[in-house]
Amino acid sequence: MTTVLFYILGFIMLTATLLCITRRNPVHAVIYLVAGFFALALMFYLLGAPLAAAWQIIVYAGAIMVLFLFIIMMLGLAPQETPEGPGWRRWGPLVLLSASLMVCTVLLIMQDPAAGKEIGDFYLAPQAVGESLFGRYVLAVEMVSFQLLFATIGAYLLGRPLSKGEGQ
Amino acid sequence: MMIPFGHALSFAAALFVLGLTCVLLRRQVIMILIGVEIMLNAASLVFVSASAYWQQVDGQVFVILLMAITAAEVAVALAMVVYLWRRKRTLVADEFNGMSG
Amino acid sequence: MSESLLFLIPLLPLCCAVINMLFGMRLPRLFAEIMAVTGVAGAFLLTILFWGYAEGEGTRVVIFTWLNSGAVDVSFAMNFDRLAAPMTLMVTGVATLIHLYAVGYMHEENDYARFFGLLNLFVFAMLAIILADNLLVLFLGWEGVGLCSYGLIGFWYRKLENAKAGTKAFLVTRVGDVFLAIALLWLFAATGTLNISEINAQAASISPGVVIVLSLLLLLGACGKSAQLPLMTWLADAMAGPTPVSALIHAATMVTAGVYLLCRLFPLVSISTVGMTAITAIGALTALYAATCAMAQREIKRVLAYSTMSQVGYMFMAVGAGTVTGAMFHLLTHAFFKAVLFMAAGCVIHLAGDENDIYKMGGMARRGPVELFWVFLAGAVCLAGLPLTGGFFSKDGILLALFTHPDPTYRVFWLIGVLTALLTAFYTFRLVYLVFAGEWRGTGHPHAIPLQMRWPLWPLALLGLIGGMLNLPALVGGDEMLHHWYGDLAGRAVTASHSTEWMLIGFAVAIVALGWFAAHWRYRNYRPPVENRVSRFLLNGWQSDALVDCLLVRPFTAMARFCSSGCDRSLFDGTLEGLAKMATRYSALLVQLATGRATTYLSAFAWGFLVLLGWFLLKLVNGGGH
Amino acid sequence: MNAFANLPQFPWMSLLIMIPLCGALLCLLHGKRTNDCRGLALATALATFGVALYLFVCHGQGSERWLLYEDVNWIPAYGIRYVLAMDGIALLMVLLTAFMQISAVLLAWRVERHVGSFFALLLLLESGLMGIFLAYDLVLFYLFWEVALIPMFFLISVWGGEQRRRTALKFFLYTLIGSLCMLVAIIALYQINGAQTGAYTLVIGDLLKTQLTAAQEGWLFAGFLAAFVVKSPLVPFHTWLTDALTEAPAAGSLDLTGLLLKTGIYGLIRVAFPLFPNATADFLPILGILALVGLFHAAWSAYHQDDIKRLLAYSSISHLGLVLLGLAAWQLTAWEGSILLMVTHGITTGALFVLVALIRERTGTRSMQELGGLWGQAPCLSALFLLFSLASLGLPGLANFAGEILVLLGTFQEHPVWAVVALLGVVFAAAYMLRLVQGVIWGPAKAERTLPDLTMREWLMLLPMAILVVWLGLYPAPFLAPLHGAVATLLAGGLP
Repeated sequence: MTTVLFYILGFIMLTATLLCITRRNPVHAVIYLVAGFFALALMFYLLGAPLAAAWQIIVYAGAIMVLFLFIIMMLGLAPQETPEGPGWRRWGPLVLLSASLMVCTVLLIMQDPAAGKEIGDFYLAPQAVGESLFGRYVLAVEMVSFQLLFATIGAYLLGRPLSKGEGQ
Repeated sequence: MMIPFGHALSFAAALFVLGLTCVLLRRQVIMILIGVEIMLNAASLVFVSASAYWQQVDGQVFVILLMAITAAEVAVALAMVVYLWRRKRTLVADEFNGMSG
Repeated sequence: MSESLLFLIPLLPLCCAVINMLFGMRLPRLFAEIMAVTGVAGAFLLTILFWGYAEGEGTRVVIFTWLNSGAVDVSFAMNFDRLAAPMTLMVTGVATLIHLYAVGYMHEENDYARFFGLLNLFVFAMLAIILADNLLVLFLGWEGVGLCSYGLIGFWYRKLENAKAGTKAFLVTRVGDVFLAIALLWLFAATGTLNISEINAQAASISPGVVIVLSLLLLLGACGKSAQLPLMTWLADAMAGPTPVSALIHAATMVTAGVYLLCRLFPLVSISTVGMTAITAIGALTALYAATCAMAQREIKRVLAYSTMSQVGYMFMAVGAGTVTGAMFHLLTHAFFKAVLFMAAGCVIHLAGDENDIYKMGGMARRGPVELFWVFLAGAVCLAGLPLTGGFFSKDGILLALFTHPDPTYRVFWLIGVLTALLTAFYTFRLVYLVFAGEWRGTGHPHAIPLQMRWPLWPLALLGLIGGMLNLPALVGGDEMLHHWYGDLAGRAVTASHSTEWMLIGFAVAIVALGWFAAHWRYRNYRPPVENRVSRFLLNGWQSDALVDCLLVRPFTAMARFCSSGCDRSLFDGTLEGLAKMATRYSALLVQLATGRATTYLSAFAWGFLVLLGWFLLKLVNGGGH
Repeated sequence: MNAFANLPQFPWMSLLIMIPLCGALLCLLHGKRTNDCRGLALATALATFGVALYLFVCHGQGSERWLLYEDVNWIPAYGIRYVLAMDGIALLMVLLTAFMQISAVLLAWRVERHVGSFFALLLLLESGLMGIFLAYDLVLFYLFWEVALIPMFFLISVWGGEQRRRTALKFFLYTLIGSLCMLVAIIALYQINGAQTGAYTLVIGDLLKTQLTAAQEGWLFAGFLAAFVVKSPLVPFHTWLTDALTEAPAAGSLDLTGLLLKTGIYGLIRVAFPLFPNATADFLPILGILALVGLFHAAWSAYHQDDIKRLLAYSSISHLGLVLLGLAAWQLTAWEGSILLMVTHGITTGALFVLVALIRERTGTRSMQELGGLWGQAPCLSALFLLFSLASLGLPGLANFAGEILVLLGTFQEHPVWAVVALLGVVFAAAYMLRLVQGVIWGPAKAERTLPDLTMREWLMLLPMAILVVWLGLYPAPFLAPLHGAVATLLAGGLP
């Protein structure tokens, strides 16, 4: 049952992402992406990572994507349909490239002996993750927290009004 | 759960390639950023499946860290988007070619 | 006086030169002048004092080591011997008188320190040539006189022509110096020493082929300094210098250095008959060439310059004929009468208001002090070879040596010598007539002639006239003093029957008379000069300057242009810059890839990623999985 | 030679390297105070000269063995040692360097931009030059080689003339490519020798025993040659020099022509020839012919120049052609002449560059078209100009002649044709030098200028040089004395 569910969720995720990347309207794209992320979160859960699943929904779908939406709307990009260049000549090779990349990757993955082995049942309680985070990986956590701080400062500096002469 | 590890990885690969395609194909800075997010999520998926496959906690820890870092990255990136928009009134990536030789 | 004090002879002029050059302008003018004259006069007196040391084998004094390295061991050493002593006496004596004359001649010139410094330095360098014990010291003097000549020809440097004449003199003589230097190197390689007497002693052991080449090299070296045929173009232009300089350097002393060199190395040179014939031939050709040129010159000093060249040609002929005595005899008498001619010419130019052209003179005999005419005439009759003058005896000795030479080809040279004597008499009296006879044709205002310019002329004129006493032939009751003084250095003894000698003397008298009459007939009454192709050809010295310009100077400058612009700019720099440009062009192609757009870079990255993956895949397939 | 190594000695040679280095640092620190810097630099130069002079007085008689030897283990892991050694040749070069540096510092007195840095670079250059002349370990040698390169690059590119950037780059590329080839050869030699003996070392004296195949020897020799020949400079690798000398600031030109060029020839003598005797023997005829080509090519080119500084640059190349010719003759007298000629050329051409700088300072031009008649305006300056020009064209009794005639006498013993051809070059030297003199000091004054004659400081620079030029011309024996033993040793295989 869970196996089937996993595959279904996987396809939902891929479909949603595909739709996302082909939308012209950024708002639509973000909406589709949020849908994909929901599916991904559920896959995390199926793989025994409830905490990651929760964070995926809360942080990604909830915070980050909303941030994207804010920016898109703030800048008023939504109604503007930006034309996508010379069409096939441009994206034909790229699609081909992507397809071949995908084929190559999948082939390479499948070649590996570990690829055939199945993933066993696994469940990791959030508590265990927390202990590991603030035990063994506390240094990484500190570093990431600093990074967040720097990002905040950077975002603040970038977000200041332009001084004279800095504009066009 | 009776999924081969390879299948989980293949899903992640597909997701990654989709993200890459988005980055390559789209010209708007916002959409490029979205492509990056997609690729990061593919990486998360790999971490989580690997964590389950080897029955280890570390993969999940890294996913958490990854999310935090992504948050930071997005904060700066979006601030830059705003900045660029203010400077040039456009978000088409090809307009920003200051590094041209 | 101790023999170790011999070095004072060259040192005195050197010290005065250095003091004059360094501090001359700060010293009172009179002091500088007195020092310059006493320096040379002191050397003259010392030479007389030391005369005894020259007798026998001479005296050798080593002062200090100059260069020592490996087999080379060269000292500053001097050799005061029978050949050097008369020459030293003549140089210092004539130089003293000319220095005195120069004090008067240059009394309006402000830059006196440079003038007297260079003049003293010249005397030093000349003494270094004469007294050198080894070839390197001789070479030092050789180049030193060249330098002083350069500096003094271009003394009035504000006129660029003068500076150019100096440069030309230096360069042309340097070409000769190179041949001398080659000979020097070769002699060192062949004999292992640079000492002149040792070289002369070993001369017989050098292989005959080498000796021929060596004597030809020495001849070319001598030609440069003595203005002989291939390297003669500089002397006429050198007259741009002040007249005392012309008298001292370009008449009495430096131009005869080549003759002295050949006499010094006579034991070596005389071995090869080819070399001797070449020396005679060069001398003969130069004598004739210069005499023809002198006939057409318009400037008084250029006439004298060409006559110098011609007379030095006689000296070369004498060396070639094997008589050192003859060469040195003519060298000494020539020094006296040519110096007096130049100095008198200087007075004439002064009187004519700095006018050089003899066609714009005339009537000088009445215009200036009367003694000027007489001293000039004294010099002129010596030059023309009027019987019983010094010039007559010395020239006659040379012609006799040529005539009596065992090799019959020397008769041809004798004939040339006689022909030259005819021309000499003609152009000398032409000069006298044009300058002193007739009416004043010039425009300039005469300058006063100071006393210092007058009385040094007398002793020299007298010496020129009685110079024959130095080596009076036995035929007229002389004792051949010079010949006996030189002893074994004198070269071939010229012996001839009395009838031959009388015949030759008679012939010479006839020749001089003929020349005089021709000049008398043509120039007694002034007629304006004829301008035709021949006279222009002779005036320009047979177009030798144009020839040299065409053959040497232009190819040289063209090569210079080629090396500088063609090679360095175009070839080397051009090639390198071409490479650089090519690199820039190809980099421009690469630059096009750097669009500055993030998408370009990203897709390149993706393609690279694909290649990487494909390569992994290929490796897996080839490895047949695991 | 190691008999010397264990004796406790005062490190005189290190002192020679360290004094300028410390002076350079102090100048850099006091960069703001211009006058302090000048005094400091002058004091440093004088102190170095004092040490060099002391060494010359102590060891002036020369020896076939090392006069001084210092050996300290530096980087034991790679067998790199800090070895300094001095024989008669090095002694002479060190003395020349210290002497010229005083003039260079005095010449740089008028520099106005970044005074501290200028003097610091000048002193650093001196330190590097001292190191090149004294180092006896290849890594140390290479290090100093580069140390001498960098200050010159900055001197040209910051204080140079209008084309300074381009010229500095050209200078840098040329010399750097050469020295990189040398570095490769050093490493290869190190490996080959280490593999053979098991003891990895870079001391030249120990490397002399390396067994090399003909091909190895040829390639390694070529590597060293690339560095030395470019620096020397042998035609056709000389075009950097004319540009660099023309564009460099006055003090830089002085050091470049007087000292830096000599490092190439010194490298040949000290490093390349002894290390690769067989390859050297094959190369000597080529060297001789290239030297002759260079001599004539440069002389001709010099004749065509209008810029007097460029003319002097070409004359330098021409003279160094004669130096190289002497080396190619491989004969005691010729070698001693070559080394003496290096010293005398350094002084005469250096002095001429000083004078050109002074003329430029006064008239604002270096073009012969615009100069002329200087004698009437500045007689002392002109007289010195004439003196050094005459010395440069090889007038006997002045410095260059002593070296030239020894080179020619020696060369004639081995290769008469070379010597004869080289002698013809002497006429060429006269031709371009006299053209220079004629263009600068004779002739009518081109413009109504009132030119000040030499000042006290300028006399201080030029008078010692003038005295030395006459002294070396008339009595070079004290300077030849230290050479006899050293040159004999080098010709016999290079192992004292």
